[in-house]
Amino acid sequence: MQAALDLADQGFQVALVEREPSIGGKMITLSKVFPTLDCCSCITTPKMSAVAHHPKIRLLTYCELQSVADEGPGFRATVLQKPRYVDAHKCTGCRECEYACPVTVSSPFDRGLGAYRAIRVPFSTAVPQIAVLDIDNCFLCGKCEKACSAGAVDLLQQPETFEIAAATIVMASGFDLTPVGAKKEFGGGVFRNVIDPLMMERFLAPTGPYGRVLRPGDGKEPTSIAYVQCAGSRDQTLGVEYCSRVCCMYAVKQAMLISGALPMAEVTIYYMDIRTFGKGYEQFYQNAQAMGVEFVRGKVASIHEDAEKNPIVKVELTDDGRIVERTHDLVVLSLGMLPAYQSRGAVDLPLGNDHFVAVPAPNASPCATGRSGIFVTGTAMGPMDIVDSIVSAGAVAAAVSAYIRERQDGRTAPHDQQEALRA
Amino acid sequence: MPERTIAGDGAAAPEPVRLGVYTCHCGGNIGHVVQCERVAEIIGRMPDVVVARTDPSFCSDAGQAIIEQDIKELGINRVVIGACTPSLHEQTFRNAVTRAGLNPYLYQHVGIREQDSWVHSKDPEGATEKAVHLMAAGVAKARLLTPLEPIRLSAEKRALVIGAGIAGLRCALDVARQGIRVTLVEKSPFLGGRVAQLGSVFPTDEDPLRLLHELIHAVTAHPSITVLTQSEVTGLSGYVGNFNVHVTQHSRGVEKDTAEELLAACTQTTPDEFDYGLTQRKVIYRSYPDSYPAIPAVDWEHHDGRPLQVGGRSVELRDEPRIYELTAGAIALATGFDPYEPRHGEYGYGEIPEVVTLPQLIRILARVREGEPLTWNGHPIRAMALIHCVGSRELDGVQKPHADGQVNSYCSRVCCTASLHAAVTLRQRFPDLDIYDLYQDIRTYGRGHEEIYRHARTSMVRFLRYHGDQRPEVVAAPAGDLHPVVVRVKDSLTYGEEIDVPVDLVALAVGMMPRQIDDLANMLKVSRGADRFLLEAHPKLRPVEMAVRGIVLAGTAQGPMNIQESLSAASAAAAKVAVLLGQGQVELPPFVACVNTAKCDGTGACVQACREKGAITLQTFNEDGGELRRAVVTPANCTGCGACVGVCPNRAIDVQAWTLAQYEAMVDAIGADIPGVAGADE
Amino acid sequence: MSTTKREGGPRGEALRSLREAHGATVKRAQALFREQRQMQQSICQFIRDTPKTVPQIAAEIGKPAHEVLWFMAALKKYGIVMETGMCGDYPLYQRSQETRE
Amino acid sequence: MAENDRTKQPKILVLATLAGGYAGADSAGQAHADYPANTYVLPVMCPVMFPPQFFLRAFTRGIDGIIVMYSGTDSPYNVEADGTAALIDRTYSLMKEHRIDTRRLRLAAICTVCVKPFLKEVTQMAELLKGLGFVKDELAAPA
Repeated sequence: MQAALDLADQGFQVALVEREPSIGGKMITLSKVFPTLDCCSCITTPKMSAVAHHPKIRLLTYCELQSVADEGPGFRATVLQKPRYVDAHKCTGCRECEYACPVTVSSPFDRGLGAYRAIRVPFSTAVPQIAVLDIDNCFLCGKCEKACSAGAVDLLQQPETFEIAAATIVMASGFDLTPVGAKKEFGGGVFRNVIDPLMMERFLAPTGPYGRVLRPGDGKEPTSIAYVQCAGSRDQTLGVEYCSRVCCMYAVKQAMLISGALPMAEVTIYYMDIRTFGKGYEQFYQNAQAMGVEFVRGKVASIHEDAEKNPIVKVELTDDGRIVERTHDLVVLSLGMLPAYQSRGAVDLPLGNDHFVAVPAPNASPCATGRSGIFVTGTAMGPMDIVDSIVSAGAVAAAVSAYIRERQDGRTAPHDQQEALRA
Repeated sequence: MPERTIAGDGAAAPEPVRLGVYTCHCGGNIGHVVQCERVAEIIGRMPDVVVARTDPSFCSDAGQAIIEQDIKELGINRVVIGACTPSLHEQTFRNAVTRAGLNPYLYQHVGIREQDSWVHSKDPEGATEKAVHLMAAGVAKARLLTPLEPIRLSAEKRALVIGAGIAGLRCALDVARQGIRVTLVEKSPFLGGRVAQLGSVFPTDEDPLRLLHELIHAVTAHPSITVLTQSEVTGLSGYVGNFNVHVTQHSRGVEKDTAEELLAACTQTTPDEFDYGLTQRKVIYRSYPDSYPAIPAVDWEHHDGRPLQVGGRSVELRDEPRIYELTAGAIALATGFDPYEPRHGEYGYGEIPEVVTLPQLIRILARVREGEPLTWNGHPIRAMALIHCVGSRELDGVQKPHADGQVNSYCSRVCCTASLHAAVTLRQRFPDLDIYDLYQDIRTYGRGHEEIYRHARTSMVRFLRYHGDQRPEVVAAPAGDLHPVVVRVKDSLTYGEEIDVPVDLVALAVGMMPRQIDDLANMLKVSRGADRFLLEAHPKLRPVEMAVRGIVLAGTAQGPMNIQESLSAASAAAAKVAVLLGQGQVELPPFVACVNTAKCDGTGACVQACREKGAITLQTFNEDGGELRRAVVTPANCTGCGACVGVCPNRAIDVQAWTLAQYEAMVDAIGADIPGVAGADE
Repeated sequence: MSTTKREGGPRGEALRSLREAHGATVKRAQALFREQRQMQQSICQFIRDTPKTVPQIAAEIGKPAHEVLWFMAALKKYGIVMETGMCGDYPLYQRSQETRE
Repeated sequence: MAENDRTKQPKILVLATLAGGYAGADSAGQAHADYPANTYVLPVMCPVMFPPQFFLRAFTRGIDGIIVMYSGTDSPYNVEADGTAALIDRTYSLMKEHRIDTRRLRLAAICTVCVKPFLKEVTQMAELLKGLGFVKDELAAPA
């Protein structure tokens, strides 16, 4: 979004292609953000609104990039508009259809721990505020159609493909979390009370599924919570050698927020190295220590469950070599970042050993990919936090606009549609 | 009792107010709860209201067309719309009234969906009553609206970039590539900054000089960039779009054709900062053999002023500073960092000659030729230790505070990878060298950095781990020992064993410190954080901008960063400059303070209340032979917070479009009993 | 209110073919709906008058606690149940008095 | 509060920062939450702009309770958090002088997604006003 804004503010036409029905990415699901502990929504929603209202930005939500072909000096992108089964022009976002819909389904916005209806506005601050029908969980009862006073529900909508001529393409395809079950010995995905960090974000967010911190196994308010660091990074058995950069900080941040939400709860962080390297981060870590968050240097070998479904962490304490077992109410696996961008199909781009988009000359052109005219920003090129992603977005905007201008000045007829396409 | 409670001191409109009031059903979202027709009927009876309508959806094209038609045909000159929240459609309707020829700020949006029908569905009567009052408040405010224009400041399409290290160079180039002229000011006589002092660059193992020279070439070849070396900003005034800058440039001191001759003749030397004081250089010098510009320069700070003896004649070197005056629309600060200088005695630094800093070690390595053994202080280096976090991650109460009373509690981010990269390089070049690495946490966070850590482990770098409150000690070995230095550490990797490591050299991985730029910072009125680095306006919303409009941050002036991160920050800063100056003018929303000079008597209360630097000043005017002091707002510096409004004893200052009188009128409308509404005293 | 005609004509035809095309998912969604309706009814029945915790509800209706909790999140979101306090470490839930249809 | 006999209710005025409390009220709307209808939210850039007399004036013009919702100190848009707090303090003194119950004015930090705190503030004030009644009665009461 930031790259799109920076480019559009310079007068370029930008087409913003988003796979999900709303923009906002992972950030909008977060609670508060480090190191300032700003409310995340307060930072993201104005950006989302700015994108939606920008006269130079064409917002294409619920769209899948199909293919990208070289054309003339630029590219021709084929984009699939997935059917919302709701007329985007008529829908007012009133959610009457959602209240009328009889089918409840798990909401990925709440990491499956909360629910919404088969037809819904994806979340309260979604942009655009337009309903979308999940046809796979719909039995076509027609209640939504009746409830909609705008006549916006359109069950006959079909997928449509269209093309965009673009001078350059910016990949801002983001990251996925390591699957919670990646390390069998930790029991993620099997034990209900071993969760991923984005779930904890949702518990801590005021808009979260329970409106408070409860463990998902049985709704108990946890009094002892543990974090297992590097549960998806720096681990060659997972093929993820790299450090995911953000896990130390989010664990420290969540620990602090938990201390605020549940003053009686004890929080333990099992770690190998604490990597609070960013501006203001080390002080943040020191504050957490002062608040009583327990930092334990140790290697977690495995997690199992007792009869009450309490997770038990088996850990080797590196400070004295002992192997101990400690029982907690809830364990958060500090999972890492995997590239969300799928190399199959859409954009043919060289990838690095870590499977993120390759950047051949990081110390000269930090945003240029191995394919001329295609740029990359944010977590599409490797793990990074929000601050670094936003700086990276600014950098890609500079690289893209210089690229377009210089090619125009250079020679050839100016391209009639200078669209920077973000996938 | 009819509505007649308008505050008398609102700005009078030049033409009679003709209001059009529109209550939207929002396809039933509002209409199913609020009786919109009744709202329209009641509001329609109010003075100045020419037309009051309802529609299923005013935001639709058809709905907007109705409003546009009313403006054109009924001469409506103030529009009030009650609909969804302003964040959704305020802009939509502003655009609609603009299309019909009305000033967009003569439009008032009233939220009666999110803040009425959706929250009072169980109380439709109350919701209707509330809608009437909210709409009446909208009408009351609309009467007092005045046409406004965005504040347009002409902006000089030139940027000033301060500092020509890698970030400044990158930023200058990226700004110039957007068609904006750049003046790049560098304090030293040569370009390139700290990167030139490195040995090789991780994670690509590149030659830093090659990287630098490519960039310097692009910068110096660019027609829109003017480079001023040996220059400093010595004066500054103005604001975004129009900063007036004085740059003082010192003479180079030598001419191209006589430079070599003079260089050869120069005998006075001074410690070479390029080698971090390990060596001496002449006071006429090049920072390094391929430095740019290639012409040597005189180090005026250290030159003793004595004439040089060249071929029997005496040549006097003279600094004749020149002052340039220029106007810049924006300023990028790329003033960089200094490596932390350990205190005398800290880990033996300054006392034991075998204790050096990591940057010094890199310079030592740069001077060891291929195939030669590594020696220092006259003896061969067979074992050495690297100590992390020197001058970083310091703890209050554990480490001694620095001269300013602070400890460096921050992490310097680059030293872990830099140390391990140095260790790996050393093991490759000197396979028999034993390396001990003493750390508290290894922070190889970046892309390709963890591989360097793995490489260090597999190439037998030996790791020892200390706790932050139990840092290692460095002491001189007893005379006669094989190695001159002993590093003593309580190692948690061996469960807290006290270990003495005898070594020939200790390298301290020193952190980054902000450059001393007090004069500049004061001139620019920019803020610094607790870590003394320059402070961004907001780490996420505006990470490369400073709170002062038009000043951006590039690279390590803001905090520790590696090369790649500095480049990204520099480019991002360039993008901000391009957005700001690309159009040749800066457009700001009109919601800024405005002084009614007829009422102002120059008390200055507003100036004291104002938190923005330079937003309000008291200026003296000559009128009718007497001198008058009046508050003057510089719109470019005003954020429209209104802190000045409440303190003015004469109500002479207001934020445009959010005036105190407007609020009073709205409050009166809300507090009033309105005829026709249930519960009103009839 | 929707003003479109629901049956007959090309639209009816198209809806029929939509139903056919999504036969399997329609059937599955229908089964899901029935199951959910049943679960919702038994939960709401149980907590109509006295508030209960998730483990109590789970034991009563014979479903796993995590499923019950998920349902609670959904029912709470749409205003069908509400939180009324704590019982030890567990929040109590009760059927809302006024419920949106 | 769906009583059929609609008697006149005390009025609550909420002065909410556009970036904070006003957005929070919008969020409450998006959640279809429910709160008393005698609550009127006006957006402000920053409440620091109001002189204490403004509040006093509002109390004499039919407003019975005022909640100032600013963005607090942890908001990125924190313009004048300290100034606002000081202003409220000054206003309290003025209210005391005019013998207006100071509980009628409250300062709260509300951000964009603070639905619950928003509702809590509004409901508490509504409850309080049920007990306190109208300002005009308080002003008319003998000393």
